[in-house]
Amino acid sequence: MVHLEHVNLTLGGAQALKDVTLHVERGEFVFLTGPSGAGKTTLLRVLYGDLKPKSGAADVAGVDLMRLRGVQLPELRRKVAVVFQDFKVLPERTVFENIAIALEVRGVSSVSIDRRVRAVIRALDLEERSYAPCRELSGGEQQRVAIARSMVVNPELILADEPTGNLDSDLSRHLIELFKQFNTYGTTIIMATHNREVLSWAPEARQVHLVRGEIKPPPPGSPGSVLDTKPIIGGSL
Amino acid sequence: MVHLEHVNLTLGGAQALKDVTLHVERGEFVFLTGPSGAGKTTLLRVLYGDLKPKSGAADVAGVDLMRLRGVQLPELRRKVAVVFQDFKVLPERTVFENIAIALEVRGVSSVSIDRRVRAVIRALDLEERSYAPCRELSGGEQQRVAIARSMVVNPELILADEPTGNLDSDLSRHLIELFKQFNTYGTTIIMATHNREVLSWAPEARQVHLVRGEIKPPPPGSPGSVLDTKPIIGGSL
Amino acid sequence: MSTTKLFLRGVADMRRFPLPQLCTLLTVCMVALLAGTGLLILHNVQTEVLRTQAQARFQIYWKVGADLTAVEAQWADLKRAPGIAEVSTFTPRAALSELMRGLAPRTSGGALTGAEGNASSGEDFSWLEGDNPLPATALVSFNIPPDEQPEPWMGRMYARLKGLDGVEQVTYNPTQLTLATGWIALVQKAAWPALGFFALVVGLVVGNTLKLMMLARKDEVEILSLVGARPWFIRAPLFANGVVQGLCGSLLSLVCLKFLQSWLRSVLDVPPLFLKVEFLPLWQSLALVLATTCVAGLASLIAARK
Amino acid sequence: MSTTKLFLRGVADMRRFPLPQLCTLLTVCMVALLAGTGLLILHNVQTEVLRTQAQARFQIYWKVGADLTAVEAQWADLKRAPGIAEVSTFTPRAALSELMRGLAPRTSGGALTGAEGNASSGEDFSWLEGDNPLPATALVSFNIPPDEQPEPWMGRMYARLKGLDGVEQVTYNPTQLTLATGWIALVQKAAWPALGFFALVVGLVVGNTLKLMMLARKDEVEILSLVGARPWFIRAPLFANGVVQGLCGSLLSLVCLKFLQSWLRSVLDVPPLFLKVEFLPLWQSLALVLATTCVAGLASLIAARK
Ligand SMILES: Nc1ncnc2c1ncn2[C@@H]1O[C@H](COP(=O)(O)OP(=O)(O)OP(=O)(O)O)[C@@H](O)[C@H]1O
Ligand SMILES: Nc1ncnc2c1ncn2[C@@H]1O[C@H](COP(=O)(O)OP(=O)(O)OP(=O)(O)O)[C@@H](O)[C@H]1O
Ligand SMILES: [Mg+2]
Ligand SMILES: [Mg+2]
Repeated sequence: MVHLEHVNLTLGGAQALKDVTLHVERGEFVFLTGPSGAGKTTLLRVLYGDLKPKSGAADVAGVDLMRLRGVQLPELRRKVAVVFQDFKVLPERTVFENIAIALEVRGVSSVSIDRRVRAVIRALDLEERSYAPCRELSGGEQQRVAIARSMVVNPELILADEPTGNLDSDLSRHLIELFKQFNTYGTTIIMATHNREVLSWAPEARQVHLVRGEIKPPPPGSPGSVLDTKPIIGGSL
Repeated sequence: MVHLEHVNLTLGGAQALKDVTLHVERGEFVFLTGPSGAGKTTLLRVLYGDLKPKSGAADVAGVDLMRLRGVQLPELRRKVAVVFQDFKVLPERTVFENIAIALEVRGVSSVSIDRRVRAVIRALDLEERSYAPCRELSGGEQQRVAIARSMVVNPELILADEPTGNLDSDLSRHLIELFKQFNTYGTTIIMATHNREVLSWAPEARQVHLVRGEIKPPPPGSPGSVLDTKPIIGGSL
Repeated sequence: MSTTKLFLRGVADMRRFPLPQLCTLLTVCMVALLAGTGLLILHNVQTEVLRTQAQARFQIYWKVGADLTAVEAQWADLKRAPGIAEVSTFTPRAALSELMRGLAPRTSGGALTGAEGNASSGEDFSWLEGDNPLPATALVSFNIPPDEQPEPWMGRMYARLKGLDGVEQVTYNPTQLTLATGWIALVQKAAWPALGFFALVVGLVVGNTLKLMMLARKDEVEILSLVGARPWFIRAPLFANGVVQGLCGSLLSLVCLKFLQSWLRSVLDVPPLFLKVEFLPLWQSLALVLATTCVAGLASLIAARK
Repeated sequence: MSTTKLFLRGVADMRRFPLPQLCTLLTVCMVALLAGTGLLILHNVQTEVLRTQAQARFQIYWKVGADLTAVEAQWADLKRAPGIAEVSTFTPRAALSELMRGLAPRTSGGALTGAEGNASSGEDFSWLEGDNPLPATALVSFNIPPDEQPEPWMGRMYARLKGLDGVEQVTYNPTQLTLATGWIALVQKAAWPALGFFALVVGLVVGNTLKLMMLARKDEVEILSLVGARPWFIRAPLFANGVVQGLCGSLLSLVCLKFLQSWLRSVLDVPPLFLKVEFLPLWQSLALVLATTCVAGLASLIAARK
């Protein structure tokens, strides 16, 4: 699903990604960890075609990111759904509209949109706020809308950037269960997170640890590293 | 410092705060907890004069919120510094400018601005990014800018809304230590948080638990409730 | 989602920034109104000039003391000549009194005012009536046939009139023609820069507004692109917005222009001007609407690209 | 932070949206240019009309056969009379030839064209020279003293001229005055709606742009207010921005207007028009700049409020 080989990237003069090699197979569940400013978001942005690596080879869901051209970008983004760290919901649109938009751009019929949006709204406990504009939502509610928007399209790959930052323990746990469920149906999931609790809820997931743009072995004390049973692929260890 | 008596507030037809009575004395450290959508942000917005209660009595730092008039609002906001859940940094301005702005509006001399801004930038480990525009910062870096902006003005009261949502454990812990330091110098702190770890790092702090706009006793399992030694003031328990 | 649906969504989205939309609509309307006013002036000047240009005036002097009955018979013939537009005839006596009027203080408004002025100041030239040395004269205007070159045609007509019985002299003014040609050249010289200028203003106003509207909505555009929308999905609603702005604005401006024209007519169709300000012909009205709509649509497309 | 500093910050901030700022500047410039063109036309028409209005023309007819030497002495006196603007004198012979020209085909351009036309078609009225019945005449123009009411003053002057030795009749044309007054009324009737319209367009364009600029920067305004900025701290930079826009735009428009005026003069100061298009007087230029700047500043203040 994701194949990065020796990817380098500079942002504003500094090297944001250094020789990153990462392979994620279809159906894997991967946690991306690392201190603040390590390059987690940058790596995810590369994966959804928002940033182009300076060098290396990159392929996501069969799309060659190094040769990405105008028309291919929408194609890539229809296969890959993203939960952004800063949510990126439309403040003036309702919860329903914000979630439906991901289906509308894919040309789904409105009957089907209605059914599918209602289902994710229920799954994320947003039913009460369905028709409220997103600007009137609490932080956690907005985050759930962003998550719902990524889930509603049934993508091949979900990239989730710190999706539990504004959720309490119970909701976070529920969310991880949802992601795991998607995962068992074949969706590949890459989730950046700081939260040690979250890592412990998905012990079967692989942990990829970034430090200053480089993939490193996870620190020994972290739950992920203790529970991680798969070898860390790539990185300069 | 904060005196709310039977405060009620409706937002979009729903009762967002129900009969909230809360007293916080100068120099206290208070955690505001509760599930997503409980009204934590709403309560903080009342405290910095962004929302006006429908009924009840409210007084913050000597300003009567029920009779807040145009000219008093800037006065209130010079005494109360806020860390917003969605950061609210200016994306086009540099880290330095974003922090300095809080001093500029107070008419601080530029020499003094320079000194004080550098100090908080150092305290929050943002030195490397001082002159980068905020749009180029990672989520955690932006959050630290927002925190730095609230600390730099040496306010009487800091309202922090989920300030560790995008920070890893180490940074979160460091932040809580900083807040505790401010607190010992006399700054009152009210912090909304979901993070149980954070609660455990400041065991001496009082926990105020909100559920659907009402103050309730904290759930028995939570670290706050276990460690809280002070009685919960107000609320309809 | 079908293009029609996207367009409808664009129109529906206009409610979201009602004030800027209204402002823009008004601005477009006003700029289109300015362009329309320019066209109106142009059209009316053109009409006036073309009417003048197509006519040739000859002044015919008969011999002094010629037989008035014969001359009057010739006048009657002239009035029936093909292509004739206007004939004014003067007996020697009428000519003298007309001449005296011509010398009286006159404003730039022309002979008509002079005549009025004399009437109002109650002049009386009877004291001049002695031995009248003036000949019978006629002022004849012809419509130049559209398939003829004006200059040679006038030369031939001059020869024909000169050949009439008892005619002493014929004068005509070729510079009048030059003048008309000069006017047209002037109008054309001024028209293109002026219309270009108006188009530039329309483009700038609409483009700038839509660009800023884009800026205010850039989050929305970014998010649409991030969830996989194709460029057209993002641009179609904006394009619809621009087109609707252009269309409504220019239609509204036509309504305003109609009022302006009625007002101008009521103001200008009085002595001494008697200018009948006409409304734009249909094709020009349509061109105005079409041009404004196109400029607005184009500007919105440009504004919608990154 | 001092107000000066805030203003400077506002000006420095203009770099942040360079394209919309440039667009707005151009739009302001163009709308101010339109207003300036309106003023230019108005000013020139007004100058023309005022020149005509302030003068009174009298046509003096001496008795037929009056002694020409005595008459010529009177003419010399007339030329030295106070307030005299122009004297044209005609001996009977000159009058006849002038009169014949007056009857010749003439365009709306006036007597001048007629004269030219005659010259070019090589007319010759010597065949008319018989027993000349015409009197000596003079066409006299006075500047009406500015502290006098025109109508009674003309009546008195009429009586004085009528009383001159050997004068048979004096005519003057009060309607000329009426006409001038009518022109002024017309200009004034049209001027205020037109200028109001221009001001509205300026206001809409600048206001709309700044409003949208505000919309694009509303986060900034919100954050400033949240960290405790007083309203003036937020508005001063925007106000400075608006004022700079208005000032630069209108100054630029004056430069453009100067070019337009030079071009118009080169186009219009040719036969048969001879219109010397003048530039706006200093106070009108300043008024244009001031008005645009004020409207822009005001619009920015309005745009800056919630
Ligand atoms: N557009 C940019 N230009 C320059 N530098 C950038 C840009 N975007 C990010 N950076 C820098 O690159 C580094 C990595 O940023 P990134 O957002 O990937 O961090 P992160 O791992 O997601 O951190 P966090 O956990 O705080 O969100 C940071 O130091 C950041 O300041
Ligand atoms: N402007 C508004 N209009 C209507 N309803 C609102 C508005 N703002 C917030 N709400 C609703 O009020 C409730 C409380 O919101 P609030 O933001 O205070 O929650 P919170 O406790 O901060 O939650 P979170 O932990 O998710 O940030 C939510 O259900 C929210 O949808
Ligand atoms: Mg990040
Ligand atoms: Mg909140």
